[in-house]
Amino acid sequence: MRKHSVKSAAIVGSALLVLAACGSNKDEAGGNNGGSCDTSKGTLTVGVVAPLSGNLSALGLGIKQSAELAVDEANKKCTVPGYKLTVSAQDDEANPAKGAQAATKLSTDPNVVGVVGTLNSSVAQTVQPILQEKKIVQVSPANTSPTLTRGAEFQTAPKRQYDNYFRVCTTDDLQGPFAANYLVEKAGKKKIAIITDGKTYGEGLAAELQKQVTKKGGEIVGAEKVGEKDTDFSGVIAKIKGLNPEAVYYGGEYPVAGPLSKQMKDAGLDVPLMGGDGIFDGKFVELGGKEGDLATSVGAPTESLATAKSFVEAYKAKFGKEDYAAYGAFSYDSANVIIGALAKTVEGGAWDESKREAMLTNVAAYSASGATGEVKFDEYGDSTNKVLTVYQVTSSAWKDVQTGEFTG
Amino acid sequence: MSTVAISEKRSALAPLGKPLAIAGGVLAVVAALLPWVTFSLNDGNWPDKSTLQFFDAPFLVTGFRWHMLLFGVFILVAALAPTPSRGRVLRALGWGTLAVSFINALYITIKGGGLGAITALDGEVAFGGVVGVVAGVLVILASYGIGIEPVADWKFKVSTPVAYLVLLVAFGGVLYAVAAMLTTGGVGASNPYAGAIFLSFLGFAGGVLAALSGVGLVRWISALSEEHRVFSVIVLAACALLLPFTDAGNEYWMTVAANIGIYAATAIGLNIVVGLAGLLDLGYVAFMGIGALVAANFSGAATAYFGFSLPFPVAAAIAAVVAGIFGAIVGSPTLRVRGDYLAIVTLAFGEIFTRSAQNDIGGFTNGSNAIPGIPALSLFGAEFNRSITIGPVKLPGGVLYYILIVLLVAATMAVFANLKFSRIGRAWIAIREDEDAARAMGIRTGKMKILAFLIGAMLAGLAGAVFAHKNGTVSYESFKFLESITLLAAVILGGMGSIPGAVLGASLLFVLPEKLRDFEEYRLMIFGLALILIMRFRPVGLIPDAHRRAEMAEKADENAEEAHVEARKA
Amino acid sequence: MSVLLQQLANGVIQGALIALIALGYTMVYGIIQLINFAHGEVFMVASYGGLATFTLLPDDLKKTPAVALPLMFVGGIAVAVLVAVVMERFAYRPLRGSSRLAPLITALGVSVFLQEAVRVWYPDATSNLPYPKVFPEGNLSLGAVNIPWTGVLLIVLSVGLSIILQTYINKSRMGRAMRATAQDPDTAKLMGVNPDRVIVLTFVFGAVLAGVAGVMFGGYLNNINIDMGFQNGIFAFTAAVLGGVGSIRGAVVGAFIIGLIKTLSGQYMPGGTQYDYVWIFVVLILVLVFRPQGLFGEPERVRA
Amino acid sequence: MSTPVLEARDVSMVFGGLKALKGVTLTLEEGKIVGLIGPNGAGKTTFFNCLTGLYTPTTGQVLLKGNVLPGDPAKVTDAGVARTFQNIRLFPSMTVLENVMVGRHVRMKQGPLASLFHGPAYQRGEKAARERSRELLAFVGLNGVDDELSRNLPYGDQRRLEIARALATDPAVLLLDEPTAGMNPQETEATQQLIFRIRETGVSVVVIEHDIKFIFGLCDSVSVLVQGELLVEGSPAVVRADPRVVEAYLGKPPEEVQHDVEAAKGEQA
Repeated sequence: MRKHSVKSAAIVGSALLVLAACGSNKDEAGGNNGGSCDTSKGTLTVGVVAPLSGNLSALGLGIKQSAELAVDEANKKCTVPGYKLTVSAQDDEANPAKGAQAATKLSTDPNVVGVVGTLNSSVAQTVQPILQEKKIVQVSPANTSPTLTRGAEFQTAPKRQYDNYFRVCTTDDLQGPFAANYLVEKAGKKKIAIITDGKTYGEGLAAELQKQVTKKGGEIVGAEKVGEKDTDFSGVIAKIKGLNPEAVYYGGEYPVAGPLSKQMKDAGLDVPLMGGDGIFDGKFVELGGKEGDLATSVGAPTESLATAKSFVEAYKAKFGKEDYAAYGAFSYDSANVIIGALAKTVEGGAWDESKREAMLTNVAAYSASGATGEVKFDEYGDSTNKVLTVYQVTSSAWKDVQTGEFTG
Repeated sequence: MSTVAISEKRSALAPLGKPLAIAGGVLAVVAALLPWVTFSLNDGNWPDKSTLQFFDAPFLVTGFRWHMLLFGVFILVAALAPTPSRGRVLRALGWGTLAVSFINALYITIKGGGLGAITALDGEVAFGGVVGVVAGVLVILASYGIGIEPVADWKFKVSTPVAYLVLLVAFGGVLYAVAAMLTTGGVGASNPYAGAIFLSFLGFAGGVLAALSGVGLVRWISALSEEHRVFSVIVLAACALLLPFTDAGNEYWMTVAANIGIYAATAIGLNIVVGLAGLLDLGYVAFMGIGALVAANFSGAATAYFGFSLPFPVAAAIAAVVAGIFGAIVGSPTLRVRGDYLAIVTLAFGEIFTRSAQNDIGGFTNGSNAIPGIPALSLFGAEFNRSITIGPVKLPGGVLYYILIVLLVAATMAVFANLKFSRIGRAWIAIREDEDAARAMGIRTGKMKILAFLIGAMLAGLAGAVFAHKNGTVSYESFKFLESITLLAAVILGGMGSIPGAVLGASLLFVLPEKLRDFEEYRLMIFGLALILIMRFRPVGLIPDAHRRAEMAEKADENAEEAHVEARKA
Repeated sequence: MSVLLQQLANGVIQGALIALIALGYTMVYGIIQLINFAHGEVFMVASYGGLATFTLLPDDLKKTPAVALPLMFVGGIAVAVLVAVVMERFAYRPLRGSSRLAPLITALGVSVFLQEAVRVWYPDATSNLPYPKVFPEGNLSLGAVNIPWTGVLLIVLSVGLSIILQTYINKSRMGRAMRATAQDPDTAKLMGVNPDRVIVLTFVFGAVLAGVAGVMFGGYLNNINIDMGFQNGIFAFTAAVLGGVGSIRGAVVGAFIIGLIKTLSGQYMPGGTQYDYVWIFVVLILVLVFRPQGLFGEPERVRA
Repeated sequence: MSTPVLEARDVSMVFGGLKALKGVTLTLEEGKIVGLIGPNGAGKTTFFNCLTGLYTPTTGQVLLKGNVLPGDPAKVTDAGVARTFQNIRLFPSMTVLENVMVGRHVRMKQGPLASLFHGPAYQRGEKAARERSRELLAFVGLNGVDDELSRNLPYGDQRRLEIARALATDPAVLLLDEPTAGMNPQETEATQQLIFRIRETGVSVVVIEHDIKFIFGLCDSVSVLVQGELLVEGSPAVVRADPRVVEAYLGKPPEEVQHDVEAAKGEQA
């Protein structure tokens, strides 16, 4: 509250100064709000498409706010000379049709320079073609389905799907097998049970894991599904328990994974639960994630990355708490990709819609060190950052136990 | 109780009615010319030159201040000229003035950091908002002083050509209002004030509409349009097809309008089941999903079940038939199950559908990966999602979908209307009203109910087929319980059994969220609250079916009578 | 064998939870023929009410389960009752006597509203929240079958409260008034029963049970989320319909059947846990087709 | 002997352990009016429901012109038995004309497709139905109220509308359930005349009524039902004279009986 009034006082003060400088408040030529950067060329917009209402909104809000953080920083640092940047966040309600509408809305605005999003791969499927039509670059912080970049036959005959689509996160076909290797080879768990939440992310991840486990000589003893709104997993656990697995792999996100892990333990199934980056979140432990549970996440451990730490600190300073959720850092990087490419695109010139082509080239050539490690794209638009880390819950916190690249 | 309170207020305010109204009108005009905000806001100027100095450019008044100016003039006219049901008109205008002033002042206050932004506290003078609010309150008080008479009933008849002219002008006005509503606040994502501007515009439009309705014009025109039904429908369809040529004719609004149309067509189908036959269906969107899945599987998309593609009309027909078959199956327990129990059966079916689709049942749904990459429709080589150019006119992308969907909605409306006024429609309504009596009239109620489900599901399946191609992806996530509820709400909000009602309901439920994206966090909450309030204050819906309208009028008469009696007692 | 027994136990516990919610549905439906969709949200709100109570407690009380737990129940029930009474008074009562659909839509609106209100206004409610550990820990082990003590408590509370409720409705003056209103509101009114009071009381009873269920839910499963109301509400309503709407015994039996179907079909039916919901609804539809009034419902008399 | 239009043979109805009807037999000759009387709870309505197909008799049969009636009210109506209800059951938010046109439902043949496309044949059928409905409204004496909502009609008119609606199904037999309940003497008289006129059109009529005077003035034959059993059957004169009837009605002479019945009705309402 206090912060707010200080901020407003600052706004009021600076505005009054500007008005005083003009000598009268009749001056309607606007846009200059007293910042120190030159913003004479106007305002450009970074779009965000993510679920901002409904039950995935925690993840969506993390994406939105992290993008806002990146844009704020860029405005302060005058990253894009001559322009002020804003974020326009559109709710997709995790619904493909709503996502299409949100994307169309952004695509009709000539000042939109790029879009961060989406959370759900299924929504991405409707957003991709709409943005491609207008050659608007899309950088996803969270879509993990390999088909989005490399098509349905992504393993045998990869083919770039949309030249405007990039992502900074890892894909199921890397993360799943990486986890499988760890489970089977390093941890020596041969009998693995799979539980998924039935959504694109978890299903894709689990399917890729399953292939690799079998390849490495492990055994999938059972595959079960829980409802995405379920809270009582006793039935699934009892069933899995009868199969005597040595580990359980969960394809899904932490709101289900945490309680699932706890209920497993309570029911006497005390084997580690492993998941992907969707469960790599402090909340997982809070919600019941037990000692010894495992998760994979993209990039090297945060502690070893100065960029990651500074993101966390800046986020906390801006929003007061660390609710950037699972994809905040990726979203921050995504926004920075767009901003960085934009700076290069408008260097010495002005923005107009015809520059979108150049944006695509500049994003494809983008390379920098972000909050999640190296940010760079391969010929399909996937992140080249194939470094993955396995984390384990130790003393109620995630601790890295293995970092490396998936090599097959 | 409340009537007594009003009558007391009336006695106190009665002599002041006219002076108060005049004062309010003058104040509204003044407010329009006053500055509203003391400085330029963080995101740029509060729109439309609201920091303009006192009186220095009265002809540059635009945006919400133009609305205020109009309100002021209208109020003065209504107060001074002989106006039918003057109190009612003034009340509407007063509320409109209040709403516009309040919304703008509130937004400035919140965004600008306190009351300083709209007063003189910060050294500059900006009293526009305060004066506007006062003006609104004065006019509302004045209206109660004058007294709220019933809506005037215009008796005079006009010749057919004149009637046609009036209808043309009226529907033209509707078209203009719709286009203005869609485009207000800017089309793209750049205007940071879009949400507030839109709300302010709604305040203006609502006030004017209520005033026109109070003066009796709306009732007169709707009576005229019922008299010349065919002409009205043609003009209305023409207006709908003209929308792409207005300011709203851009890709975004074409997409939104097309989606609205798809849901409106579905809602009309649901209206057969709920509004005519009186059967509550809580899983209706599943039929749309089935239609979409069938069309997707025949579309030639990479992950479709069938490796070939069928021409769209054939695929759409199959989609409708398959959805219809499922409709009949779901409806079949109605042979034995009554009323609310049926609702739970439909709900169960909806849940079974989403669950099965999520699990890729039979390989038809591609599970959680959905079926992406459904090709856009095309006709003579023109892809429906591209923009097209006809001579000098460039039409936005998606306009062909829009036209297709307008035709779809028109066709669905025709189906609904024809069925409603037929032997079968009467049987449905009879079942809704009294099932035992309907059976005693020889109506095979079970058969009729299944028929309602079947036809409703077919319409939904057809809409689903268009949906699949329009959106390019079919995922179970588009057909969840909340969508069923939204559809049901559209039917009930618009008015059960009423055809324009379903379209209006669908439009509101899908346009408002689009316009209120600024408030996205509260969207669903507002949706819930709106459902409660509508049921509380207008349970028959916005455009009730003629029969129900009569019902409502009856009730209003009763209320008026009671109020009369009570007043006399007091 | 032990898996079967374990699944039976799991099913019974889930049934006990659903039963507590189902009673609220069945009573309200019995009295005013309204599917009170928002009842599931009352249960959800109660759970958050219990959690809020705990959060507000001073630290030393947080560590004494003997004090904290009862207070959480009080808090949860209080919130549930408040919400239910406000909802009845301002959302449903004005609609009494209007069409059958109007209150149903209102109920859906209340449901969406409550869910969103908690999500927006309760701190961090956008994601699951952990529930405090003030409940008895550990398991009751019967051979190979493990039943958490919270589950045992849930069963005891559920069965106990429904017996008390049944007795109250059968024996007390107010209970008679409720039954009379359910059967014929006009006649009951003539007999001096105040229908408004009876209806409010029905909502209150339902809310108390939902309050108990809400807090126990958190205790048994350690975490709560805003969707729990909808999901369990649907099950509970299904249970009420299965047992015969209006019947207390029916609701309880229906709830246990649903709990058992869910766990057993997940274990033994083709498709496994992917389709456990589907089986619940399939059974429901079959029961309704072959016994439309539900297991314990009165056969519907033809009005003529 | 000619086949009677409607014949109930030895109809019994058991609910749970309760025997509501015990072997009731009733015969209706073509062009006659039969009255059915009996004290409250005698099983009149149950018997009526057996005749209309709402209940299927536990034992026994109901025959229309020698054919067994199906156990479904809709099919019974189709076969030619129409009814009215004791407590009026109109379609309240349909107009008067629409109510009667619903009655024509079973005699119209337009299927879903015709209803969808409104072809010329459909238009003809619809027009015919509308005309027939107007005729019937005129026949029962309801003029100039075609477009009123049926719920807005006065009570007596609602009863007449119900009769018009039943006649619209072109029945061979019309079953009237307390057609004069709640009517004043003038209206009762008018109803009696209406029923006579209905008989003149060739429709046979069964009437349930509490008003014994009305029944005796109206019917060609009267059956008395007491505790589920047929007590007496015969012409009004015979029934009136039968001591068992008097006894069944609380052992009082007919005038007082009627008074009692009226009083009982008042309590019921």
